Amino acid sequence: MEQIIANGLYLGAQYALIALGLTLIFSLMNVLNFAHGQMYVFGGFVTYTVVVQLGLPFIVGLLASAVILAIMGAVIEKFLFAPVVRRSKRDESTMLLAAGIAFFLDAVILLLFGEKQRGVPKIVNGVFNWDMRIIMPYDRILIGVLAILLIVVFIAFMNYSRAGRAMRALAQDRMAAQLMGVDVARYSMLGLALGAMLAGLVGGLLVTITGVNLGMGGPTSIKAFLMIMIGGAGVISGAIAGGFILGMMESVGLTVLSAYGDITYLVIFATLMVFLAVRPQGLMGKPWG
Amino acid sequence: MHKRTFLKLSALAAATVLSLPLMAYAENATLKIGFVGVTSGPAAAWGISNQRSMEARAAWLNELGGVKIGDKTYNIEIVAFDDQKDPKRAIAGMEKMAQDGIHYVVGPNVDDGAAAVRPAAEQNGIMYFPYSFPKALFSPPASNAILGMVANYQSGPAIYKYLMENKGVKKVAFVAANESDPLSQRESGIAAAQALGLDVVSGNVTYQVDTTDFTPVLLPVIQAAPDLLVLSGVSPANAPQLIRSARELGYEGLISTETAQDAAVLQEGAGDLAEGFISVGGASTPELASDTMKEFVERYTKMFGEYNDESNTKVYALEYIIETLKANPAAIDNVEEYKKTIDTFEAPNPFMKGDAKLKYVGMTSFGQKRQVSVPLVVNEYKGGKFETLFVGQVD
Amino acid sequence: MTPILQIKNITKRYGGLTAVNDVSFDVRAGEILSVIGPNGAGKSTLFKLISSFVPATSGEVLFNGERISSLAPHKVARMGVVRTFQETTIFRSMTVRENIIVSHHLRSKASLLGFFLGTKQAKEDEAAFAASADDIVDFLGLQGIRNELASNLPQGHLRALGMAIGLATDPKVILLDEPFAGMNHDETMKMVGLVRRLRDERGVTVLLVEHDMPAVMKISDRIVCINFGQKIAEGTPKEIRENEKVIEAYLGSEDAAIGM
Amino acid sequence: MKASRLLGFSAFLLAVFVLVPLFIGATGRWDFFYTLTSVALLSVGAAGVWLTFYIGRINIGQGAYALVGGYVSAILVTQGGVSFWLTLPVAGLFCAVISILIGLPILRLRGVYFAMVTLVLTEVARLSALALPITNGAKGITSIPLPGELSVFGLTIIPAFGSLSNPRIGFYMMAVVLMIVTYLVLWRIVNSRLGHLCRSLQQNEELSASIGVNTAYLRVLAYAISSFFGGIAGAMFASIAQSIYPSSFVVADSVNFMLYCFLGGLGYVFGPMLGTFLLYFGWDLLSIAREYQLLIYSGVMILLMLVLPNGVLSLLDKKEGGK
Repeated sequence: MEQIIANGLYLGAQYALIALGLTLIFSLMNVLNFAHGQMYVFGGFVTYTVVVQLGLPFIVGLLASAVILAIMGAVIEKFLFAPVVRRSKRDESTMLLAAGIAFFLDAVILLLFGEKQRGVPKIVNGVFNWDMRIIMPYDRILIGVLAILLIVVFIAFMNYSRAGRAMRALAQDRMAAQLMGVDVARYSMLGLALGAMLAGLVGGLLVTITGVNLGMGGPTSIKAFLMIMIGGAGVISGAIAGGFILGMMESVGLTVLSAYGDITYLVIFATLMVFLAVRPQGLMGKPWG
Repeated sequence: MHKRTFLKLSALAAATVLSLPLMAYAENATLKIGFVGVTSGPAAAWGISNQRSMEARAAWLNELGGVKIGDKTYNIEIVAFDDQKDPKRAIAGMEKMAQDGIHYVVGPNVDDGAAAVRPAAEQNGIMYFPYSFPKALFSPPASNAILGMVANYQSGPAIYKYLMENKGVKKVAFVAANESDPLSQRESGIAAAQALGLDVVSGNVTYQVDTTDFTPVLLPVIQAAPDLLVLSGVSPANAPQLIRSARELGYEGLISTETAQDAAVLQEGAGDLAEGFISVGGASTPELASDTMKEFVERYTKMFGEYNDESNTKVYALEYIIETLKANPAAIDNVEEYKKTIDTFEAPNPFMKGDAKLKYVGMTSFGQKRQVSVPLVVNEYKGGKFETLFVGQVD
Repeated sequence: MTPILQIKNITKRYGGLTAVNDVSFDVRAGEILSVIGPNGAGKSTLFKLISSFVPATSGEVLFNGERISSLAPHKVARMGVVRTFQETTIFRSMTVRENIIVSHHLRSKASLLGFFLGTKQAKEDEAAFAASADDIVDFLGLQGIRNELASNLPQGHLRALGMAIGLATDPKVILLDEPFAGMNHDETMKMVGLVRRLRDERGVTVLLVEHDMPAVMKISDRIVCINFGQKIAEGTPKEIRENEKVIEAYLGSEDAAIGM
Repeated sequence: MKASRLLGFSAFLLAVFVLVPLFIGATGRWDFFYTLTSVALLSVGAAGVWLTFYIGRINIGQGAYALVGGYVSAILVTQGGVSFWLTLPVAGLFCAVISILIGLPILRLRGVYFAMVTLVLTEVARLSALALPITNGAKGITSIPLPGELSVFGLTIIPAFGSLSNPRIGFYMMAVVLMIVTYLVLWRIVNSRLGHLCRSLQQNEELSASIGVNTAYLRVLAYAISSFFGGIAGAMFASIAQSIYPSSFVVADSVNFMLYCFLGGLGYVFGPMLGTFLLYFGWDLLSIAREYQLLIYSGVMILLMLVLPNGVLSLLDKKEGGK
């Protein structure tokens, strides 16, 4: 039992961090960022390159991932999303753009980093073992704690910094924020940069544990979509809740349903569908986003 | 600005395409061999290692002056098609091969693609070498597919038997991704284990291929306390993570798989925890590799920057095609001739030390010879490299 | 004669909050009745309750003696009780005429399959809709903007278009949501005339929810005033003007509308 | 107007039934038959997605119905010995019925919420196909016979495909006929009252209800028609590949269907057809770019979106709406 909860918490922390970036982008631009998973993968590869190929410390790799992804996010917003949002008749049109960016990043990742699974060797050795009740390797604990720390920093940033507050105002009511004098273009760009940076940071963190390969992007995006749907799209607390809930669902589901094996994920997904049909706004979202 | 980047890229691409024929030696005719498989997206690793091993070998043969088939000398050209792991695309790829006048195609890499291209291959007179195991593809009435490697229902029993006898394995557990290929392989693996009298203590735990934390997946499996954990049809991306999670959960038994793996990937992903991991590989371990194999690995590494151990098993299909055509030049544009040659064909295996032979097998499994005979090399991961555990034969 | 619309003890609670509390009144056929009240008095909730866009917690709404609360909105519309929305609620990417034609849906005799196949009945229907739409365009004086895209219209025209959409459904009772909001004096007077003609020439009973006191006083046959979700007064404009509770309600709130 | 439309339609028929086969015969590009067959069938599925867009819903679940349709046809043919030609409409109807059951609850959702649920639906369909006994699980259904003869009162309308010297042409003709019928239906829907009501739904559901439109019914109706298209497209594919696997239609396919609609243009009936053609054919043509294929493909896609955010067909109305 303790093990299941510990697993769920660890999974939840990393999921929540991915979902945060996605929900931030969604709330600011009403764009479902199909390329989020690819950004995460890109971040992982950057850290890998810096740490394994260049032999620099892990923290440098993480910082490199954060910076490169932030720049990538800003560029994507400024030169791609902003013009398309301005000129298209329907909001959804950005989905094609986002999907195109996802494919493009896939191609770039393949060309730059190759097709192989990559991994950064363990940064901490050893396994925490509490009387066989909770078994958790130290590096996982470290990454889990780092993830939670990042979440806390992010929330603090959104609540107490000027930029964070401006972005929240923007997310709540674009029109009103504009009237209040918030520089919409600037903060949209900052928001996407921040969202992409978070994705890159998670990639950098997880590359030491799960490794990274170019196939992880698409499925990661979809999982992140699920999380923000569970919690409520565009709501920060919702993204965190969604991340932890999906983590717990997988952890509990896999244990409870393991006797039935093959249907575990079928049950998880079917439950999600029913949940969303009954409560479309998720746990904490506004109806209809 | 974007337009300019785009133009640059297109120019680059066009240049690449145009320069390819120039590299070929002008005096020889060209023999095109096809490859239809996945070289982009999530499963790109499978197809890319495949395509590259073919390209590396072809470039080498061409450098040596080409291949003499009958009284003509050919340069080998590899025509590749990316099917994106989509069976519908794979059919298009097969049609494209037919369009290019190609009769010998390596791929596809997965079950659904291999099944889907069958009608197209048969209608167009193409022999193809899929890396997928369903017996229906290779058993009569089907006759155009040749299994390019050792199937898991052949390697599985051999591995389990060896481990039973040498390591005292009694209880075995299986985990598989919830996708067609791994699940089919798990099913035949369980059947084989039971036939050997092993106790299957866990056989229905599955995982999504995009899993980032395997601890919850493996927890119930480890609790069943097996002596041997079989990772059915595991992809090279998932293998290190599974191994690592199992070890971190305190599992001390053996771990094995029937698919090919890459040592570097295991090293990076699982480090020391991968020690003793058992997988099926080609013939590039030092004990077995011939000089040709060693040179192949060198050339591959030079051409593409980094070798992939998965290519060991995948270098064979091209070799078989070329050698069989040499044995019967009439088959060059007639697969019926090729089929006739299959039953009697035999040639030395250049990639292995000793007097190993290239020949077609599969009578036991398929009732006809529709499988290439490659050594069943079972490897053990030790200190960042593979070592040969034992070598078997498939008939 | 039974009233065309009866609102009986209708109540709506959101969680612990009571938005509308036990309100009852009747609407007589052929009259113009206005519901007034200060900001946040529960007017718009009441409006949604009557048009059955939100379900009532208790109480009911009867149309010609038949219960319509808790029916699906399109069924209420089908019976002849039709609401209009504030100006943003139109079909934005259709022209004015298309807006009106599509809103004739309730009058179609052919089935959807009939329309798909283009049966004789369907063609007759379409012709009839087109004619009626032109009729409505003329009635509301929208000739000049007939083929204008709705999203390009100025506010005043949007209001008229909203009314045209309502008219197209051939309603017995039309519910107007703040028809004068944001209008200047001239526009308001024009709208007042329009609403009158709606009743006089088309025989439609009008129930409107409004803020603008002078306009309401001018147009209404009777007025219902609510505050804090409760009905505090009902009567002719004259009675309402002199009603202590109403004056108190408006003075108590910061609503400046009463003075204008 | 009417005459020019008729002329255009005849020209299209001439092109697909006569010119394309002639062109292929002349150039010897026989592989185009399958490519064009795919385009035709995928555009049938995309037509369905487009219709759900038309009522204002983003549908990323068409792959699920294509998969279900493929399985229904495959199971009926292999286990029930039913003629393929009968299974084709049955597959469509089966999908329509399922979509009604699923649609009733989920069609109340809007925007990304609906999109996400349909995305999950695709994965649910795949996992169900893996888990259910009737689908033969992971092993899929293989060796499905080619379509047999279709005859009415002893008169052969379609010959058995197995007897054709080149079944590719048979499938091509069949796929094109399906595509033309689908788009005629779609065109008729959009230009009849049904389409006007769908548009009213897309633009404002509350208002639509208040003018007396049974919005719930209309949504489910549109979704059922959409799923019907998905089902028959899937059934045809299963027949061409003579096999079906749980992974025959996956999330990527669902996303592609949606992209075809976007690229062609959401405001144009023939948008999804053009979008399918451009994206699918484009990928094939780009195979000469080898490892840069995906890079160029996605680059062009992004570029198109930048230049024509409302779809390629918005080129047509550039003149009037120049603001």
